[in-house]
Amino acid sequence: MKPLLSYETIIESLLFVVGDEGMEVRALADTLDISEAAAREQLTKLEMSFKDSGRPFQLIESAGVYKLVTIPDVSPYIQRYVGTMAEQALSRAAMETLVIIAYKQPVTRADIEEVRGVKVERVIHTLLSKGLIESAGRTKTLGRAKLYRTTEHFLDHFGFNSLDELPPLTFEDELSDEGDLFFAEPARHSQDRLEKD
Amino acid sequence: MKPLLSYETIIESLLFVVGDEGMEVRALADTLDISEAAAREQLTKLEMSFKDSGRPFQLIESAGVYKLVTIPDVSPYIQRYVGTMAEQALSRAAMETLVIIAYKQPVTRADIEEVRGVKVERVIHTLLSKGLIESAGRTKTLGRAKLYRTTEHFLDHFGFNSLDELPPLTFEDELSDEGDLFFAEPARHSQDRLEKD
Amino acid sequence: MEAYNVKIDTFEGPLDLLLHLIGKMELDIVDISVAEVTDQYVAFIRTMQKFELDIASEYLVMAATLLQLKSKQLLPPVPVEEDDIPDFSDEPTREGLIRQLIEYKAYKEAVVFMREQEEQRLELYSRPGDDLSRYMAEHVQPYDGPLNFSDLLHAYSKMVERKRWKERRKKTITRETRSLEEQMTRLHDHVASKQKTSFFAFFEETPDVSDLVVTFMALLELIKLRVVTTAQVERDIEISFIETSKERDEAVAVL
Repeated sequence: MKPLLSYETIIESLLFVVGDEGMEVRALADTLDISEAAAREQLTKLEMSFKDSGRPFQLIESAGVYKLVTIPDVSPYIQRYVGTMAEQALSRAAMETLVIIAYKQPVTRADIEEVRGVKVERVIHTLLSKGLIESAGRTKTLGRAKLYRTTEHFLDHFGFNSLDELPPLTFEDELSDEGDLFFAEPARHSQDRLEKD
Repeated sequence: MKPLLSYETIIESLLFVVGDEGMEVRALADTLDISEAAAREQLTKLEMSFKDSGRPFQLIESAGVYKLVTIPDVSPYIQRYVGTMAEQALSRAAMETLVIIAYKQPVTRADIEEVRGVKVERVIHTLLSKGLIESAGRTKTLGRAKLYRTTEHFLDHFGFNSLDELPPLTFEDELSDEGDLFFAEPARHSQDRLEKD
Repeated sequence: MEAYNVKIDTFEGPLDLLLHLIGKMELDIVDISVAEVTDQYVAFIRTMQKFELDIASEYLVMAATLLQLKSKQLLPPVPVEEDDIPDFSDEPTREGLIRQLIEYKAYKEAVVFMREQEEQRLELYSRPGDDLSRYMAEHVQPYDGPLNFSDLLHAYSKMVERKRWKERRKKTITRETRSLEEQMTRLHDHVASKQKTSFFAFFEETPDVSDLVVTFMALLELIKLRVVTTAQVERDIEISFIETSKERDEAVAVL
């Protein structure tokens, strides 16, 4: 006869097989035929038992999806085994662009370019390819520019549970909006003169 | 590195991370800086401790490669879990395969296997049965391999009007890498041609 | 002019460069002198050009904008009739530039925070999920699940990452052939514990060529140091430990 398996054991094995795809509480509850609240409770119990028994795992939650991951203590060994992991980190350009999208979403390419002062077409493709952003329709205004927003993978990449966890932006001394007191008109021609100097 | 972690703990986390690919004893020995004999001994110890503590895992070895897998007792639960998910999610394998077909179509099974590095017969069957791909004749070359392409239903489901709307796939370091990224540009010319015909 | 040893690709665009220059001048963004900032910026760009570095057009556009702002500041306003004033809302202004810098700086600070978050998250490893299709029942019905296309792309990008891991790991492993010193230590300990053994018995698995070479060299060193003696036995070498031999550390230290 088969030995009885505890919820904890079953949950651990399920989290193991789904790996980085993670598991929704709802699906877990359905599988075990218990309520979502009870499923959450079991997840907490499992997490505690990892801690108590000194096992190298922990649970993380992102956008309602639970994943089993290793604890930071073992990461030096994992890195040693697989080689450097630097490649997984986003490039500076990708990071800047992604952060702007995260805060301003939904946002057009032109909006991002205005903030960064550089073209971002290629970076946007990279972020789309990595599933970190997705398109979110088009603006209603003339031109009907494409809009972008972040995805759930964005949350997971940074270990957030929801967008609410982004800290507010801090702006250095807000400018008074009195407009431009200095110049009635820009002197276009002077630029040519300077360049001849 | 923290010396407080036991070999067992480290090995368990490494076996977890490598997943289906498994781990060679030699690589493990190198990572832990112990002899291969000692590494084997630790693996045996780990296996014993799974049994003793009633945890749902076991080690399997094949040609010097060790893999961590779930014990048969939990498979009814995995089956049940997959059952609750069947309507909703595609497996990771199915998703990867679908992306490859979407961008490389029409494509043979061998082409896909080359990119993914594993057999895809089963996954193709799943995608066919879900109406996401369909067969697209056979290659003209020797062997006359079956070709696959995505369906109208695929476009509908993901909200595209045509294949031209798929975002271009780019990865930042594609140039420096081996040629696994065949698609800086999606190969949709054949499709265009078909549509004009 | 100051010698710049920062390359232009250190910066994520003209605003980043401007912030850097303003920081170096120890100015508050809101108090910047357009003339001074412009001089610094233009000087930087010229230096980069002297080094024959490719400068992205965005940097040059910013230079032109700054020069325009500076010249506006130097020239008295030209009196014009109301009706002649075209719409200058797109023209650069000092305030506009400052506002842009303030906004950009706020995002740059957010990037620092996000980078920390990313680093912490990257320390936590998951595993690729198992292929669960063998558990699936046969369905023949159109797929109607909740997946987005971004989910597919994400899965694919994970696969690319995994392949790169694998490649890298292969390279790392082959590169890490043991050093002569390490192998001397291992061989010393091995023979010392067995007293008598053979060359091929030392290997637990079939050695590759570089393993063989390094181990053989280690053996020669140990013979030279009178730690071991050897004798040819058919196609193997018998190795015997010499009781009065040097300690391990001493032996290796001669290298």
